[in-house]
Order: sequence, then C-alpha cells, then structure tokens
Amino acid sequence: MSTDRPEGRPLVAGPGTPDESSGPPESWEAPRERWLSTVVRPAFGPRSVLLEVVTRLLVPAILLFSVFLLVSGHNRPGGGFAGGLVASMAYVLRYVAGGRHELLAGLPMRPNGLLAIGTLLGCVTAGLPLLVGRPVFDSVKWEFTLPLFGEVKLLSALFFETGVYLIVVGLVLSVVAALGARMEAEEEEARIEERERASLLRRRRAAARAAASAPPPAAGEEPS
Amino acid sequence: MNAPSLLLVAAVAVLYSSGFYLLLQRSLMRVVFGILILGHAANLSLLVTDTAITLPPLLGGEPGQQLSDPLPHAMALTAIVITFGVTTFLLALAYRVWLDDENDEVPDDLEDRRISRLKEPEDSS
Amino acid sequence: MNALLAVPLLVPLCGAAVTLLLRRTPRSQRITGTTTLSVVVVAAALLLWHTRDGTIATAQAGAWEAPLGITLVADPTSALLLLVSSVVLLIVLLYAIGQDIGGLSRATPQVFHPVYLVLTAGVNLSFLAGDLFNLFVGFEVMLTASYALITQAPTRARVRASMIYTTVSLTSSILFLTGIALVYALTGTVNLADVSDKLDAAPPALRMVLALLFLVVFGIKAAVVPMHFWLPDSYPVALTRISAIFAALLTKVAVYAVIRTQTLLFARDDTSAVLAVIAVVTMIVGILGALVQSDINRIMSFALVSHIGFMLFGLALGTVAGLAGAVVYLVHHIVVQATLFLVNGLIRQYVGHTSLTDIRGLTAVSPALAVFFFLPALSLAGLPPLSGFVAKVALFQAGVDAGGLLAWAGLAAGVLTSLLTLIAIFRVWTRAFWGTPRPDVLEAREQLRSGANRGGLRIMTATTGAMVAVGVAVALAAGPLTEVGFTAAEGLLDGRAYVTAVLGEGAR
Amino acid sequence: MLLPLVIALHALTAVVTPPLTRILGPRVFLVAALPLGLTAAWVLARTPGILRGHPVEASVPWAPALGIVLDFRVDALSVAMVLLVSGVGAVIFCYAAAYFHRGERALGRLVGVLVLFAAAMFGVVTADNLFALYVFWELTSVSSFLLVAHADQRESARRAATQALVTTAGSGLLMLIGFILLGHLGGTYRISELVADPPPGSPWLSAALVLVLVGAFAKSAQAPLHYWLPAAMVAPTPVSAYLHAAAMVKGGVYLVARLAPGFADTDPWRLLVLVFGAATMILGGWRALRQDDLKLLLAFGTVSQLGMLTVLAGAGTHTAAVAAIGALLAHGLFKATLFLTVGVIDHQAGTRSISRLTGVGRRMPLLAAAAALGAASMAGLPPLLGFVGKEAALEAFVPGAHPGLSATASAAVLACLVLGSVLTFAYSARFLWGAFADKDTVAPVPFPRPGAAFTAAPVLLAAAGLLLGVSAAATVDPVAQSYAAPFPALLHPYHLALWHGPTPALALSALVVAAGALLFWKRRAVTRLQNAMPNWYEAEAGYNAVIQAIRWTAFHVTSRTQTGSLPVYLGIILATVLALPGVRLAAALLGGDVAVPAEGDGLRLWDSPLEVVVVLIVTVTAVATVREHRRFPALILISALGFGIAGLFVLHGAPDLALTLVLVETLTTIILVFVLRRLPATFTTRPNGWPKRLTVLMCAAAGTFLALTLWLASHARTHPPVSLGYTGRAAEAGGDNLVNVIIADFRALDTLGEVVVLVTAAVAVASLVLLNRRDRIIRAPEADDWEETAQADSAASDRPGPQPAAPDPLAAPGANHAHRHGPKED
Repeated sequence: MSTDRPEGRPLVAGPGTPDESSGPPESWEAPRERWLSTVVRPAFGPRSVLLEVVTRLLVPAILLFSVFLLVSGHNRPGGGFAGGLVASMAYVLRYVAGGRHELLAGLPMRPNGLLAIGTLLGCVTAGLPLLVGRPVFDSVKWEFTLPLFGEVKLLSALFFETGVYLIVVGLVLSVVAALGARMEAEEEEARIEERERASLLRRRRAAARAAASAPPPAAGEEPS
Repeated sequence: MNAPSLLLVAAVAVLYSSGFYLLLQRSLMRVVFGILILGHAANLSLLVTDTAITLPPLLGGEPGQQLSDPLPHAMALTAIVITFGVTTFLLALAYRVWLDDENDEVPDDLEDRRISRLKEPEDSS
Repeated sequence: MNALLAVPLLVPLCGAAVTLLLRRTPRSQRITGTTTLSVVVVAAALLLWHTRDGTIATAQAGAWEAPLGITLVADPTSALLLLVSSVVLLIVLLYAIGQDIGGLSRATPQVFHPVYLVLTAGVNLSFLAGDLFNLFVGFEVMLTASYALITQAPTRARVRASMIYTTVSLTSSILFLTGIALVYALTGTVNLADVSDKLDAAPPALRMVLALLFLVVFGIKAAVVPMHFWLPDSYPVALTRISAIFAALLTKVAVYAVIRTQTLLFARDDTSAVLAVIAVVTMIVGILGALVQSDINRIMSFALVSHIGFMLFGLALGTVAGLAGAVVYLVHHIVVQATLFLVNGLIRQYVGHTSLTDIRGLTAVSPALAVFFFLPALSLAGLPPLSGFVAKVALFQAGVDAGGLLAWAGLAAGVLTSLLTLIAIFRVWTRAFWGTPRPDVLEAREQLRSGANRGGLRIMTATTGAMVAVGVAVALAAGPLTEVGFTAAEGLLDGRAYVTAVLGEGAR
Repeated sequence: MLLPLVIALHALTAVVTPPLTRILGPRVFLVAALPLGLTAAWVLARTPGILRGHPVEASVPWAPALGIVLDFRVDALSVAMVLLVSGVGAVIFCYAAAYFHRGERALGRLVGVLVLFAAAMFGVVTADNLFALYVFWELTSVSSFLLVAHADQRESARRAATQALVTTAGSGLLMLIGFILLGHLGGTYRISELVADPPPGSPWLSAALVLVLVGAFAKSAQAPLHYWLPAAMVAPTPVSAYLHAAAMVKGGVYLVARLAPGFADTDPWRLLVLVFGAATMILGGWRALRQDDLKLLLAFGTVSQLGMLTVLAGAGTHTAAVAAIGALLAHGLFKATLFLTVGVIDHQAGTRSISRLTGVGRRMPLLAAAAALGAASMAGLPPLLGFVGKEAALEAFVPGAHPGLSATASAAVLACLVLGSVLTFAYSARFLWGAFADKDTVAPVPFPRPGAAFTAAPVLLAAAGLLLGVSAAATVDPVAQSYAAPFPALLHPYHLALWHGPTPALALSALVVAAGALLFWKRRAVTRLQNAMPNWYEAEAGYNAVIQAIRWTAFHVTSRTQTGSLPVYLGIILATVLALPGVRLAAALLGGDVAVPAEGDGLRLWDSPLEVVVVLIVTVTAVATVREHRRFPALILISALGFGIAGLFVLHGAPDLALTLVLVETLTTIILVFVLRRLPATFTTRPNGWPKRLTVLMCAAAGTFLALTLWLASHARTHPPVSLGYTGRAAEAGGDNLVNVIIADFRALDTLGEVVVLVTAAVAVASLVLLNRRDRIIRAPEADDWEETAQADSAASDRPGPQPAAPDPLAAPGANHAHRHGPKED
C-alpha cells in the first residue's frame, strides 16, 4: 500500500483547493463540507446540471423515506433491508450525479464503521437477553407515552432492524466506493503514470539522441 | 393440492436451465449472469411452494382471510440479500481476473494443465 | 444453556465488529481476536462437558417454541467438533499473529481479523444449527468469509483460484437453497427435527431424491469425488494460514452436514450403497492425485480429498461403530490437516516455496520442522501410535463388524488408500527432508533467524508445535475420545431423541 | 506394572540421549545400552517364576472402547525374545560406542531412534493385545525406516528405507485387517485368550490368518517379500546387526510362533508357513552363496535362516516348537556375532568385499576365532547352540514322528531343511574363507588393529553361543519346553541337548556337513552354475513394477480428470446431480412410485392471465440472455428478468419480496454497469470443453429435473406449513407484517447471519479492489509474458530476501520481477 507516493495527481484541477490535490484522492479523509460543488465530475458521461439539481432535491427525501420504511416495516412492507437499500440508493444517485468526490464528501462515516456498528447492534440485540437469563433474541417491548406522539411502542426488533439498515448502507457504499470510485481513480492514476512514463522516456530518448549527435562526424551512419 | 401451476413450473425449469447454461460458459460475465439467474430460480422455487393464494401476509385485514405463506417469503428475502452480497463479490473478482489477464475468461489451473500435458509421470521414485 | 449455545456465535461476531472498528491498531485487533477465540474454546469445552453423556442441549432463539423459532442444538457430535474446530482456529490465529508480528506475511490484518472471526461464527453456526435454513445461513456466512480470505494478498494465481472456488461454492449454495425449497414444499417446515418427523409421511421415492440431492450439495463442499476438482486447484494457492483453516474445517463442516442430514432426515432411506461407492471412489481417486503432484501443498490437498472418503465410509456403514469411527476420524483429520498446512507454511518461510522439485535437506535446515512434519504425516498415514491409527482402527473395526460386500470394498479401499498415503507422504519426506540442503536456503535461514522477523518466526514455530501437541493429545486421549465418539454416534442414530429434545415430549 | 515402566525408561533415554551426544560423542551409546541391559537383567531375574507358569502381566488402557488396550505378558517365548532384543541389543549398543566416530553425522538422531526402536521391539515381544502388538510392530517399521536411511544424503539409502517401510507397513495394514477379523471372530483382542481358546474354523478365520501371515512374512523377509532386507544393508553395521539379525526381522517369526499354538491346525496356516518358509530358506541360501559383499552374504543368509525359523515356529508340533526356540536364540547370537565381525573388518579395512580382503585372519586371530565360532554355529556344528537347534529341527520333521504332520509333508520339509542346511554350511564356510583367509590373488589392504573394546562384542556373543550350546539342556531347554507345552505332547517329548545318541538327525547332520563341504570346495563350479541361471527370483523387480504401475495409474487418472477447467468441473457437478437424484426421480416416475398431480387434484395450467404475461417475459428474457453475447444488451435483459421476477412476486402476494428485489435489481444493474463498461463489448465465445449440444441437453435436463421435483414435492405435501402458527403469535411479536416479523423476530438469527454475509462481502470487495492495487497497476501492462511462469506466482513469488525497491514507473518489467521475488511468501 503505497498511497504516499509523491508524484502529482491533479485529478481534480480545482483552483484554490490545495487539500484536494495533495491528499490521496481515494482516501476517506476527503473533505466533507462541499455538496455538489464546482469540482463535480460525474461517474458517467458529461456533467449535467439538471441531474445535479434533481439529485440535490431528491436525496433528502429519499433518505427520509428510507427511515420511514425502516420504522414502519413491522406493520407494512418495508423493514431494515428495504430501508437500507433505499437509503443507499440516495448515495448511489449522488455518486452517479457528482462523481466519486461527491460520494466521499457526503458520507456520514466510513462504510466500515457502518458495517461494524450495524453488526454490533445486531449482536447486542441478540445477546442482551442472555445477560438476564433469557434466550438469544428474546424480544423486549417498551410502551410509553410521549408528549407529542402519544402512545409509542418500541420493540427491540427495531434496534435490530436499524443494524440491518446500517449494514445494507455500508455494503452498498463500500461496493460503490470500490467498484466505482476507486477503480475510476485508479484508471485515472494509471493513465497519468503512463503519460508521465512516456514523457520521461521521450525526454531521456531526446537527451540520449542529443548526446549521440553531439560528436558530429559520421555518427548518423553507425548502426545502432 | 398445493402444487404450483404448470406455467410456474415451466418458468422455474427455464430459469434453472438458462442459469446452468450460462454458468457453464467461459466468459466471466456470463458466469456471473448465470449465478444471478440461478438465484432468481431458487427464490422462485421457494415462493411457489406456497399455494396459489395471492393475499400478502399482512395482518389487520378482514379476519378469516387466508393469507399467503410468509415463511418462504422471509427465506427468499434472506436469500435475495445474500445473493446480492455474494454477487457483488463475484463481480469484483471477475473484474480482478479481467484486469490481471486482459481476458474475459475463467482461466484454467496452470498446474493441472502442466500435469495433463505431460506424457508420463515426472519421476519414478 | 441458552448462553452457552449462543456464545460461539455472538462472541465471534462481536469480535468481528470490534476488529473492524479497530482496523488501524493491529495490536488491539490481535488481542480481540485471541480473546474472542479463547472464549469460544471455553464455551465449546463446557458444551462438550455438558453433552458428553449424550444429553442434547437446545436453545430457542427469541423464546419461540421449536418449529416457529430457530433452534440451536448441541449434541455430542456438534459439541465435539465445535471444540476441536475452535482450538484449531485459535492456534492458527496465533500462528497468523506471529507471522504478522514478524512481518512475514503479505496478508492485510485489517481484513484478515474481522473476516476470520466471521468465519469462526459461520463454522460454529453450521455445527449448532437445528434448522435447515439456518444451516444454509451458517454455510453462507462461512463461505462468504472464505471468499474474502482466499483472496487475501491477491496474486494472479489466487484470484484465478478463488474464481474457481467461489463459483463452485455458489453452485452448491444454489442447489442447497433449491433443496430447502423442496423440503419446504414437501413438509411445510425447515426445522431439522420437525422435518425429520414429518418426512415420515412423505413418499419414499421423493425422500430418496432429496437425500441424494443433499448428498450432492454437501458433497460439493466436502470435495467428494467426482465433485472434488475445485479443491486442489484452490486451497494450495491461498495463504498458509488460510489453506490450513480451509483444509481443516471447511470440508469437515460439509462432512458434518452430510452426516447430520443423512442420519437425521433421511435415516429411513438407504443411501448407504451410494455413499459407500462414493467413499471408495473418493479415497482412491484422491490419493492417486496426490501421487502425481510435485507441490507439497497440492499433495496435501489431494490427500485431504482422499481422506474425506474415510469419513463417508463410516457414515455409509450406518452402524454405531461406523459413525463413531467417522466422528473420531473427523476430529483426527481436522487437527492433522491443519498441522500439515502450518508446517508447509514454515517450509515456505524457509525455502520460499513448496515445490518438491527444489527442496532438499529440510531436516538439516530445521530439525524442529522435521519433527513437526513427521508426526502428523505418520498420523495421516494411519500409523500408530498417533490419532490416525485410532481413527482408522475404529473405522476398520466397524467395517469388519458390518460385513457385506460394500463394507469389504470400503475396507479394501481403505487399506489401499492408507498404503498410497504412506507412499505419497513419505515421498515428500524423503525428497524434501532428507538430503543436503542448498546453501542459499541455509543462508536465508540464518537471515531469517537473526533478522527482525526472528520473533515472528519463533511464534510460528511454537504454534505449529502446539498444533502437533494437540494432535498427540488427541492420540493420548483416544480413550475418552472414542467414548464420546460412540455416545455421539448413538445420538446420531437415535433421531427420536433429537426430535424430542427439540420439539418437546409432545411431538407426534 | 513394571512393564510399561520399562518402555517409559526406554522412551526417556531416547529423549535424553540426542542432546547428550554433543557432550559424550559416540560414547552416548553406553548410556543408551543401560535400559536394554537393565531390561534383560530384570527379565532374566523373573525367568524362573515365568517358567514355573507365572507370566508377568500388566495392562494400560488406551482406547478400551475399541479394544485398544496395551496388555503386556511375558511368558517363555517372550523371555527368549527379550533376551535377544535387550540382551544382545545391549552388547550391540556397547559395540556401537566404539564403531562410530566422534564426528559422525546425525549421531544424536541415530541413537535416539535406535533406543526408540529397542523400546518398540520390547513392546512387540511382550504385547498381549493384537492392537498393542500392531502399534509396536509399526513403530519398529517406522524407526527402522529412519535408521536404514541414516546416510540420508545417499539415494540408495533413501530408496532402501522407503522400500522397507512400504513393504512392511503395507503388509502390516493387511495384518491389521487380519487382527481385527481375528478379534471379531474370537470376541477378544487378547492374544493369550485367543490362542488358548481359538475361534472355530471358518473361511473368515482362514482369511484372517492369511492376512496376519502376510504381515508376518513381510516383516520376516519371507520370499517373495524378502527384497527389502538385503537392500536395507545400507544402514550402519551396528544397526544392521541389531535390526536385521537380532531384533526386527524376528518379529514375524515371533508372531508366527506366538499364534501357532492356537492356529497351526487351521487351514491354510501350515501349508503357507511350510511352503513359504522352505522356499525362503533355499532361495536365501542359494543367493548367499554368490555374494561378494560380506554383509550382503550375511543378509541373504539371514533370509534363509528366517525361512527355517518360520518353518519351525509355524509347524505347530511340539518338537518343532522346541527347535524353534533353540534356533531362534542360536540365530540371534551367531548372526549378531558375524555382523559385528564384518563391522570391525569394514571399519578397519574400509572394505567388506571378499575379492579385496586377504590375510585378516592372521592379523586378527581373536576376531577370526570368534567369527569361526559364529560361523560354525550357523553351519550347525557341535558343540554350538546352532547345532542343537538344527538337530532338533531335523528331528521335528522325521516322517512319522508327529501325528499332526503327514508323512509326505514331513519328508518334503525335511528334504528342504537338509538342502537349506547344506547351503548354509557352504556359505558359512565361504564367509569365513572370504573374510579371513589369505588369498594369493588379492593385494593386501592396510588394516589397522582395532581397539580391544571394539572386538569384545563379537567375542562375547560368540562365547555366549558356545556356552549355551554346551549347556543347552540346562539353560535353553526349560524355556523351550515351557513354550512348547501347549502343543500336543509326545510319548517322549524332545529335549534340547548336545547328544541324543545315534539318531536319524545325527546322520543327516553328517550328510549336511559332507555335502556342504563339497559345495564349498567346488565353489567355482557353483558360481558358474549360478551365473548361468536366469535371474527370475529378483523379487525387487516385482516391487518396482508395482510402484511403477501405481504411478502410471495415478498419472493417467489424474491427468485425465483434473483438467483445471471450471466449466468442466461445473459440468461434472451438474452431471452428478442428474446421475444421482435425477436418475432416482426418473426411476420413480417410470415406476409410478410418486403421485403426479392430475386434473382436479392440483393440476393447473396457470393461476391468472397476468401470470401468463409475466412468465412469458421472464422466460423470454432468460432465454435471450443466454443467447446474447453483447455486454449491454445482456445487461438490459438480465435487469428485465429481475423485474419480471419481482412482478411474479407481486402476483403471489409477496410485496416485501418484490420491493426488496426491485431495489436489489436496481443496485445490481448499477454495479454491473460500473464493471461492464470496463470490459470488452462482447463476451468471449470460446468453447467450454463440452460439446454444445451436450451442454444444452444437460442444462435443460437439470433444470427440468429440479422444477419437476418441486412440482411433485409441493403436490405431495402432507402437513400444513408451520407458518400458520405465526398468524396467532404475531401480536406477541408486535407487528402486522408477517414477513417482517419473521425476519426481525421469529427468525432473527437467520437475518443476523445474512447481514453478516453482507458485512463480509463488503469487506471482501473492498479488500479485493482497494488493496494491493499498486501491484496490479504495475503488473497489468505485461500480463502476457506471465502466462507460462505464472504458476510460480504464489509459490516462487516471495522467497525471503531483501525488500524490493519502491517501484519505479520507468522500470515496470523490473518492478514486476521484484514483485515476484518479494519479501514474504505469505
């Protein structure tokens, strides 16, 4: 893993974004503050303002809908899976519209963190009843009254479903990051390297030719 | 009694057959497609074990209604998600093979090929 | 009991999540992994202690009674296998940690630790599952982890191998899922005990079809001839730590599944003839493959295929003695295969590869290595006084007791296979361990021993030694082991007890 | 319980001696001799009691459930064997202390394994349980494997060791089956009980005995399994003397003698024992006559003597049994003497070739005398123990002397015995002459005088042979009588003694001496005759042929089946699906064993017209995907197929499934696009190794089979599904959506496993693509030149060495190379 290689990769030649070009582009430490900023480069095809705007409008709505699916799953079609898939759809949309930097910028946390927290949630829901001598996954129900919502029923299964939700989002994000964003970055990098190599070679060859042609007489006729 | 309709049986048969056929190809992507289709086939198999009842297994409707069997749904759902996870991995793998070999094929094992190309055992000790 | 059955699943999963979070701090990852597996070992030991007299421990997940909820079941068979596999997993983890500490590995610990713990959970779930679909999920957990592991340090060869491995495994999974659909279609349930109960009423012909289908499904994963070709093409290529675990556990989990399904679900259907033929062919074809190879890892892989036949032979006999032999053989084989692959890993460290054409004089390179290879090699060939001998005697005795054409065919194949194993494995010994080592290998050894990776190498050697010691301990404890084996076999054949333990007295 | 301790003492010594070797050098053998000497002394002290009928017994349970119990029992036969194994062994160990040089390679290993071997051998001769016997038996095989290959740099040593191991351990496996069968028939694995109360005769018993005898014969180098013994002479001489004279090769004879009291009368025991024993005796003697290497001469002599011992031990008559004990002890003593003599000669002169030795006798009169005593004992001359044994042997087969043995058989065996003895006399004489005589034609070789300690051992053993011969009636006979007691007694039981008066045996002995002397005198003629005869008795060729045949089969089976091609593997799996469950279903359908849905009984063409449309879409897209070779059309088809399936789910009342599937399909399609756009525009169409028609047929058959089974199984369902139980319990779980309640509560464990699969898949994808990317970028351009060498990819790639330099973009091929020889293998 040598992500620390110095040769430049001005992948995104945004003026005034020095951290952009110095940091490793595929790192999850990418800046998070921008939101469909000017350095957008879509995953497919040329940049489309319409798509960007639509995305901007849609993403929060999609995320909200996914939470709804998660919460209502116990009584209606939906649940953790569907919710998670919908939520990740939002991120995929962002990636498609804004390219990999958009994807990285908009993440609440690294996919691995989501996966780990999701797993822990699942395990804890499963394992907590053991501590009080109950079987695994024994469900617990809390009912209480909240000022605004009235009677609220909270099931331990909801925690579990939240775990599922997080894991699904984590999966899709890491797959998109790997198969989409990272590969893109790599190809770009490889192209740059190729170019650099070619130019370096060209320069060396030119230098060699210059050196060879320096002693003028009869050099051109020697077989090389 | 609760045998599925012949039409569904035929659909399952076609899905399995075409999945197997794609699985047996050399092209990496077709193998992936084969797995996808086989996944569908298996999920459909789970589903059609049910009777022809088409009411979603949601309680709270009119009492006394016969709902479709939820257990196969749950199992198929689990299977769909598992297949999805594993397919993404297979895709990544296929892509990796392609990157390494510049070739959209499932490569043969070299040591096996070397041995089968020999005319006789390598040594007699 | 609830807790004891859940710990082998939940603790590794929690460990996996924690190591995933701690991916930047290898030290804490190592501590987490070791602690987790130690806990599992203790839980498994307690479980075995609890079930040693044939008790069947059950836990109903979510407190839903049996056919509704998922049951976790531990009988002596699963508890025994759980204990052995977790001990092997722990030792291999320590070996891997040593390798990492010494900087002797190209594996990426950030991925290795979490996935390894997931694999542990998958293996354990497969052993404890009391539900067909849950068994499928356990298999998938284990297999997905194995997909991730086999591509560790992905060289070309590894990627190629894992393509074969993954595709074949997926085929088996799809067929497994289809099998579950068929079982549900026939019985309307997936709880193993319930299925066993309700299959009674099913038409025998269909039951037989299902029995054979499941035999194929698990046969693929157990690398049974003629569905074994993928194994020697994939296992040897992986990193040592990974091929050791694969060779030791994955095929054995599949063998366990074969045994479980054939005894519990399809006990009424006589698959013994098919099983016996498959066992014989597996033994012979596998070991013939080992004789041709020139790479130690591949030789071991073919030997692995071959010896799966022994376990199936025990199952094919269908008697208490036969199943006891199969269980004892499982235990023996898990330990021995893991040891041999770890030794191969040490050979790789010293020589750089495992190709027989270019290794000589390992005894001179490292006497400890020679001892570590010699003992499990003898054990694999079934020579006394090691565990392989005890296991083989158990099977041969069962075969002689059973009598009949198929039993004698199995015995003949067993004898031939033992002899050919001896030839194959001592070919490795005479070529690789005897003779004069190459000077550059000796030089490399000095570098290895004096350099920065010295500590890691020591840990690797020590853990390999520990694995050898476990093998010797299995042999020494042959008395209690065979006792448990017989109890386990009686339990396997007594489907009623299993059904009653899971569904309660009221069943049927 | 002293017996197991004896073995423990040996084992302890085996562990202690290798490190001690660094300090003591070869003198470590004196330490190693201690447990052997103690054992011999202890057994000797217990002998009177044992002979009075109180065998020493002990028992250590190991795996009692299988009958594997380490029972020990020392009776008269064991006493005789222990004296050889431990007594003679101790002497040989002392000799070894003088034989080896300080700088000898791997001496620690040698001494450790040798002591281990002694322990195993002690176990063999005292074990009273068939499994215990087998355990120690194979331990001797394995330790002798390590001992024979002491000079493991030499190909010949490696080959000889392997040969010996494969032969003895291989036939040992047959013997194991024989043991198990014997125990199965007799109901016990205790040898003493089996022999005292043998199971009734049956074909199975005969089979068991044949199997056991195969093992015994291989161990005792009976023709045609004798080839390994001469080859094993590559071992150092003390090892040969111990393994191949005193101890290991006696194991088979011991086993025959051990079982003879119970089973000699069961067919085909006697036939096998007599025929193979007699044949071995003559064959070994004949080949010993022509050897030039003194050690090989002795080796073939040993083969011959083992043949005789097998005849005596297995004949199953009282006199033969008495003779067996006499001959056993005699052979151990004289053969060890002679081997040790050869060792001294070899050590001092650097050769043991008859054609290069001359004048040794003049320089070493004491050694020559000892050897002469040994050779005389071997040739059967009075007053040595060998003579006593041979007299008894001849006596045992005088026709009509034993009711159990037919006159013709006795006569035939007697003739063979006489012939064998003649040969023995001849090669004994040849040995003495070859080793010690002055030969005019040979240039003398330098021969430094050996130390006194070095020659002491052969002298001591030769003296023992003389002493026991003179006092045979008082010393050896009681042991022999005690062993022979279970055999049907004669009116005048035979006793071992030097002088029985003028008997037919004495006359035959005289004949043997005369004929043997003649044969020695005419040795040139004999050599010519031997050279003229074909070499048909080279059994080693048989061994090699068998090994070759195995390798040939292995190669052809493997190279045909293990093709390395994934489509072929998957095709075979499909074929197996068809061959096992598929054929079974077809048979059931043809036989009418399974109910097929009929009109009015579940047979429906379709459920709704909408279903017809959706199914049509599904099938058409599926078939079209199969036929499509362009990437993006195929992608569109596969997505359409997925949505079609989702439609079917909706129709079947599974909205959750449909929702999830639609989402999953969308994501799958997107990810497929990610990958596919980097791949070539069309898929490869190279043939997959199966004929196309066959592929289509096989896939169609497999698909039809699975669907058909599904149909029949659903029809045959007898119980209502368990899921009916969920409806009533959903309220407890607090939800209305049954599917979701199952996923999140009833079967939450499945879901936990499932999400773990997702986690793992995510980690796997990331690690596959994100990590080690540097390698790939550098490697990708020159993928082609890798093709053939790539197998080394994993293996040769990473031998320990210096870290490769950071890859330089200019030096891609070099970087590639550096990667292949990177620092870490794994």
